[in-house]
Amino acid sequence: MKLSRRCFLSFVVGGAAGTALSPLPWKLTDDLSIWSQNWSWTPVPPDGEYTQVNSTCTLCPGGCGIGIRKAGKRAVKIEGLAGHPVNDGGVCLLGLSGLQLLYGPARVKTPLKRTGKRGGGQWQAISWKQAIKEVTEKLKELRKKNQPQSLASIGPNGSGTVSALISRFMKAYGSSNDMKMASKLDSDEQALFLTQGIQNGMVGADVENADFILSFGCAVLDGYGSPVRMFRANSRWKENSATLIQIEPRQSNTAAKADQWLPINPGGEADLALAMANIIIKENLYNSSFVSDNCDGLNSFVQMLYENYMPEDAARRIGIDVQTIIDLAHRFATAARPLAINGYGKGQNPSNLKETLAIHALNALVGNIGKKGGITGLSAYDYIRWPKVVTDTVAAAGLKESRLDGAGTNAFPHAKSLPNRFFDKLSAGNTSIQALLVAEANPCYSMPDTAKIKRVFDSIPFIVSFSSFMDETAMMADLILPNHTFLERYEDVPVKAGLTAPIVGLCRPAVEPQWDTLDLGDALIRIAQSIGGSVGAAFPWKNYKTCLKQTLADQWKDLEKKGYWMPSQSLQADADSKNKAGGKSGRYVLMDGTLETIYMAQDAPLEGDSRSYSMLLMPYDTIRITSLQIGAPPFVMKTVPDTVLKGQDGFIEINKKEATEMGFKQGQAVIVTTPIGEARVRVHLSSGLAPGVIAMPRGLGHTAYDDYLAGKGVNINQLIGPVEDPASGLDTALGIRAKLAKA
Amino acid sequence: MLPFCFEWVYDMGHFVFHGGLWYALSIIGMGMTYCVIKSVIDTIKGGKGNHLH
Amino acid sequence: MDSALIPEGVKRCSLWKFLLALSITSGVLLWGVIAMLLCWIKGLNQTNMNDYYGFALWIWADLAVIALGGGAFFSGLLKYIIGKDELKNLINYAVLIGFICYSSALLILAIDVGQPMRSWFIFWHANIHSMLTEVAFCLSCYFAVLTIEYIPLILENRQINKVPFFHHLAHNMHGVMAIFAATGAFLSFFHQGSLGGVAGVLFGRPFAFRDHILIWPYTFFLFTWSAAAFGPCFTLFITWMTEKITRKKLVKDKPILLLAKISGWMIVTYMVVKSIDTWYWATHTAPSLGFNWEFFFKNNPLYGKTMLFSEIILGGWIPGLLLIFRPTRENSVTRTTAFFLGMAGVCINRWVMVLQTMAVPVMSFDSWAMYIPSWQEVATTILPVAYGVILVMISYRYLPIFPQEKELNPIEGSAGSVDKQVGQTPAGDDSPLQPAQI
Amino acid sequence: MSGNVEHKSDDVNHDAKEASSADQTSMTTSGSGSYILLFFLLGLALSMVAGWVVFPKLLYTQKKQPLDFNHKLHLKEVDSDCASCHFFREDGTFSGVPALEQCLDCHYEKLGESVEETLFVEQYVDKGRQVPWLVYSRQPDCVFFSHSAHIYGANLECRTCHGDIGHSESLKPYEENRITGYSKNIWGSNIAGLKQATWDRMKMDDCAQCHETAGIHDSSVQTGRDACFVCHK
Amino acid sequence: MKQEHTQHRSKRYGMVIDLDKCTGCGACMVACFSENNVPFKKDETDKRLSITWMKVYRIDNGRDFPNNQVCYIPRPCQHCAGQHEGHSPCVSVCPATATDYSRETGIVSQIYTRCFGCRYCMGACPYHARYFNWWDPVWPEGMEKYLSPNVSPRMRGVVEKCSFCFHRYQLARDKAYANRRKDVKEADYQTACTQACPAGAITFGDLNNPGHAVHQIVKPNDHVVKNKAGISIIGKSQNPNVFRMLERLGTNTKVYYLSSREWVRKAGDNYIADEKPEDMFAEQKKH
Repeated sequence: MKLSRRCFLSFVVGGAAGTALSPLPWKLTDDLSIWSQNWSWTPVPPDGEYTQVNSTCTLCPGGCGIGIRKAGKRAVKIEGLAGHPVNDGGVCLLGLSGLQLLYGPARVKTPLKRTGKRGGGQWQAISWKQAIKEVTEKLKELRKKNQPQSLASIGPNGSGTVSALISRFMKAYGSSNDMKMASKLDSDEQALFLTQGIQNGMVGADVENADFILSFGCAVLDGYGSPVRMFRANSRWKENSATLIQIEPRQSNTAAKADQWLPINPGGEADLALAMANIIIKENLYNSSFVSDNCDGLNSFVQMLYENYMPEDAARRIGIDVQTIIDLAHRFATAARPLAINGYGKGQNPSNLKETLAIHALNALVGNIGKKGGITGLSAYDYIRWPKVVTDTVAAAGLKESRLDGAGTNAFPHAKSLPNRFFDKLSAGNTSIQALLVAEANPCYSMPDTAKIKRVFDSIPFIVSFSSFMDETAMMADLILPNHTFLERYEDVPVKAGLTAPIVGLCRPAVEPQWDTLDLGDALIRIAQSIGGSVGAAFPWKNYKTCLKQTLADQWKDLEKKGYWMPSQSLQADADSKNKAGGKSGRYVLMDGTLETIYMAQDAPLEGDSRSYSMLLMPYDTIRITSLQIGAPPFVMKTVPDTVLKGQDGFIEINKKEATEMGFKQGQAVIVTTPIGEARVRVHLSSGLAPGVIAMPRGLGHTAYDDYLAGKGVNINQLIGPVEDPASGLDTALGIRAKLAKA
Repeated sequence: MLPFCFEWVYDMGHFVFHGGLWYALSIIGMGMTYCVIKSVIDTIKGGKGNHLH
Repeated sequence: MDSALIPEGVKRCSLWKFLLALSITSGVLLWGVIAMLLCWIKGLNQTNMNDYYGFALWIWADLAVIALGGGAFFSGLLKYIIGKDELKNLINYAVLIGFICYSSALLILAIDVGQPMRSWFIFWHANIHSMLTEVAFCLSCYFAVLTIEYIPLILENRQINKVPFFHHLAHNMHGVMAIFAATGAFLSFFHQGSLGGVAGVLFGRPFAFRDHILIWPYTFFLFTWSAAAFGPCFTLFITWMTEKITRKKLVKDKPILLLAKISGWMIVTYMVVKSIDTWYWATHTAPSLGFNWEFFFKNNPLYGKTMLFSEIILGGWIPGLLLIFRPTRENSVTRTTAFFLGMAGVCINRWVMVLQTMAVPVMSFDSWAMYIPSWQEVATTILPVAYGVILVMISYRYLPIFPQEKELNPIEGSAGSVDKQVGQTPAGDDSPLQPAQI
Repeated sequence: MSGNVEHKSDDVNHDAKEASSADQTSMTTSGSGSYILLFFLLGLALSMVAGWVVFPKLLYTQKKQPLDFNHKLHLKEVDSDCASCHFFREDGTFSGVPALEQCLDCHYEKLGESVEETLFVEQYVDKGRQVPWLVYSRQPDCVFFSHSAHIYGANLECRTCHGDIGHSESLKPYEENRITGYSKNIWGSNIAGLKQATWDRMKMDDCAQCHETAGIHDSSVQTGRDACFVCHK
Repeated sequence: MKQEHTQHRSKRYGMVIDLDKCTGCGACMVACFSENNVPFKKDETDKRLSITWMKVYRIDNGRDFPNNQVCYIPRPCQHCAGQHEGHSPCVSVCPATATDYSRETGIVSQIYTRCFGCRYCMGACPYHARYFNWWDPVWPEGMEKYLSPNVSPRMRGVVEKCSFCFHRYQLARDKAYANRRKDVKEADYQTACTQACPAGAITFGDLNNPGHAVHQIVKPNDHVVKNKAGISIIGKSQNPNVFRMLERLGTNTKVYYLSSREWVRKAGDNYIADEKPEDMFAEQKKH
């Protein structure tokens, strides 16, 4: 007993000594240390040759040049393209997070067919062959019933080949219900036609060279126009000591960085601009040579101003004192290169036509049309010259039916597409739409009164979405035919976002398609060809890339090499002259009959009565949250401040003093109620907001996409309804009356 | 900790700090070794240890 | 049943009572262990610490237990080096408390680091400029010393002591204990100090930052001093509690009063220095870095001037004075109050040096950061307390911790009567007090 | 211990008991002494064998390379040494183990009739699959190694770190450390970590040793040697 | 002296951020996230648990509507030199030498595999520039494909921070070697935030190199000056509009800020009562 215990102990001691003298403990420690430093579940990114693919970003209308850095076959980083005419190396946070969209969990990875209830999120993966077949069958059926006009489409507000292919498809198919999402470009286009007779026009603003910039609510530093270009312009203003004056009720980023922030009552932009015009003319500060040489209708314009826009009255309406307006008018008129720009926020929503005209008029008065540091009416150089669509009888009959939204009719002669009216009609009980194609748009999220839009979607029997991502609209679809993302496809990107010269960028694949997706163009071509007949004949291309190459013809090589193409001046002049309506060439109309009606019209009132809704709720745009059809990727969400979003709760901004008077504390939960709906939010007490105004960001409150975005905050479109601008027919709601109560 | 560690530098700081460490460790180590060895010897001798405490 | 293990000549409660108390405490311990495992397996996201509070409750608990455990090194220093032999009646318990405190501190540190498996890098890849390295060196060495000091106590258990080798080992270790104690005191001086240095060297944190003597900021010396001053308070307070719970006098008044007196003088001298330091910091250091001292005690829900008052006056000067004046020292109520206040004072000091340092905004546009620990943090902080109680219970029951116990509580009859005694107060238990059996 | 009188008498008692038991054991001591030594040596020997022989066998698992590559043969066929396949790119980065595309420069059609060639063509070339080479010199992800700095900058030869693999006719098995997942070549074939040649080990200390010899070792404030970011990422 | 010798040949990479131009758009933050494999969680709204090597602070002048003024301050790691070069608040306290200061570049490094997560450095950093991996980083399935091979992804339980995109310096050096150049060109080594900033507000380069733009803007003082409190200030800017954050503490950062607004410059540091930034060196100026 004793012996064995002692021997055992001695054995153990010997063993311990031997172990210590062997490499075992030391090597084991070292290896364990290495193991603990390199956990096998921590990803090790594989290395590879570093290459770069130059392309164009299509996540917003800005058209920035991007370089996609690759390691082997993987895209590892997106960077701004140095030397690119739009952004010269700079890039915004959304562009930088593009790879999260490409590789992200919200991708629709294969064609899907709805199996459960609509919107229920139950899908069956199907092949492309079957997907095309299902769409074709449905569409053929409608044509067979001689109802091609019961097909509608909602597409992006763009002018490239993709948008054109959709329109072409609709035309060949025989429906005029070809909707494009509305934006500031629509109101600009109408204003350009009314003042300068330019068709298909776009406003170019030479912001870089201006030295006194009056921004009427434009989110210059939050994604207005081509965002990076605006940032660069701002830096240039700082270098050149130019003055930026921001006019809006909320201290946005732009207001914060502006030299002067002028908070006015919401909707007072036209009043302010016209009151300034009044002063400028009265004090003879306007550019008389330009006005007399180029402008028509000065006298009646002046008369209208004197009757309706005296500074005192305007001051009262917009909530600032007269002297401020007078000073502003003086400074504007006497600046070397003044510039007034308009479009609320990022310009994703159309502006009131009166306001647009007023601000254009302000520019005209200082002779700022087509000049360095001024605004220019450009007509888009249309390089898309496809053979005319030959329609068959079914299509011809269908096309005779008028558009549901009334665009182009007598009521709205200059409007091209009025999606808000389209949905209003359907919501009011019109059941003529039997099938809907949605591409590169997310109306179920981004159009006001989302509950209404969703009801409309519910009532449409057949909906096809071409979305790359499982967004709110795709959720409502019967079939999803997923498009490649912008990093996997070719596309021409004509940039219309306020540039002074037109640029067409080339978006091209940086990586192989990651999933079983198909380019939207290819999908359309295949659908058309499988419908056959005249529809198929209108799409003679083998695939979208061929179509694109043929369309761009001579420019293709240039595009491939440089990544962008700037139509030459002669081409531009050619386009300009073609688009100018007869008799108005080179003239600027300050006033005529049409304009007078617009100027004299009462502003459409905001929804809700001021007695039960004491406050005004305004959406605001911030570059930290994407608000167009693309949902914010995780990196973008990561930059959202905790005064905008905390946990899943969104915040509403309210004037600090006012909130204190109402008994609200920072972060307190409240219920915001509008005539459209209500939502639970938390308050953020702000020193940068006019009393009586409350503000919420656009872009939150998604119900689709992934866990990194869905369910966070409140979609302000649930609370806001459309306000139709009687002059343009466009929805120009800039807010809604609202009230706050403790939750 | 030891002169062949990557971080080791022959300077005052290392002499002082590691000197202190090794000094303490060796006192502890030697003290314990002494106790154990002496106890072993005492045990073998037949446990006639003094108990004058 | 376990009478064979119980030291001779003392009475202990019945085994079932002991086991009941043990299981209740073990329940608390288990709760802490679960929290600890959660932290190890799922990571530190289980805590409410964040990037502003990299150091929080745990580091405070570490600093606090080490300060309170300072009684071990200081009484060791007094007994073995200075030669206050009277303290031999307290030293065992001081060593046990110290051992508990230091092992707890090491355990908490092992939970606190993000990669416990690599924590040995602090030794292997040591950066000697870091106060934390110094802490780690001295802390672990001193823990080794405390273990060495605790081992003979274990070996004196009746049964263990029967083994000749252990008997001799205990004896021999006692023989060289002075050397260990001296080494321990030296080490303790440094790690108590370097724990102070941890805060004092943070020149990016004006609340904690102090000027230096050589490489050591003033907090280095203040921490050592305060641990020496307040550590004995804790030892004495726990002794008092043990006496209350066991309903026995375990240590004679003389060693207690002696240590209380020394502690009192240490506290008072510490408070003089601490007050000067605070004054100098408030009028020189902080303003030179752009801060009005009042800034650190405003605009936040917790850290007001009351905190400063509590630390310096309530938890500093008052216990110090109570302990140096004979009448209040000899009155057990005021004395114990002084111990308690002193402990509270040093805990507040450690708290503010860690958590207020983290809370104070340094960039002009930053804001105060407040923090509430998660249950996992609280549980893992209570874990060592439960562990300590258990170790005290076991040690008290089976080891001759208090040499004077037998003398103070003579048992009528033979040693065999221990078995018969039923209804005794459980040792080290915090269950309701039972009638004393003396 | 205590100064208690009672206690003292206890001890005496105790000692007496102990002495007797000690006497008993001492009878066996001389006999068991040799056994004790024997068991000690047995323990020592067994653990030494376990540590030096068994442990290394258990620590590494042998993996076969997907193809048996003949470096010697290739070296004869190409123009510019190792760099023919393991080349630098224009940006100064190093290509490492060639991708299939590089192999295809020559192997666009089957070259020869060897088994390996057939395997290569059938399994990889025809299927367009990359060859999953097991790289002996693969370092952890935290390591940044600049081949440019060592080849262009320091004019080192490949063999300084990689040894004579360029002249091998056959690929040795890849021995993977079961714990770390890295090749045995990083630690070296000698389990004690001793090295004879510069290429025997590729641990941080080996890098540091060479850097020290080369005299580039003082950019770190903390260590007075190379700053961490020289070799880490 | 050795110090002088190394200073002569060494670089001091640094940054100047023009706060007049900075619009707070957040591109720098995202550029950094995507360049450096920064992880993200489903909820990133608790900013004290959100890893943002580059973080944009929003500060205001504290006045009420309509006199409120706002400025954005991007804050990368400040790469402090401390009282003597390399004595950064964090480097000096790291017990395991996981963070280091390079004399060659002036960059404060962080080695994730060495760090064992004691977080002392985070407590030491007054800029909150250091972040702890409270969670194991998890990328949604498929998203790990975009991870850059140039930056090692971190594991749970370690501290990370801005490295001035040091891997870009490594790549630039590779490029220089390949072109048989000794030196890295200014344009070859630019941080991801600098490159991305749409406003062009960030300038990055070698503060020791008079040819570099950053040097020309900052005009750092070659001599170490002492402020009123006796704290050594290395590389004090001689541009009146340039300031550093918490310069008074003697952290001696290499990230400079430029603002034409006085209240912004004053917000960079703490001042008691009626102190003014220009008072800090009053005595020096007299000499």
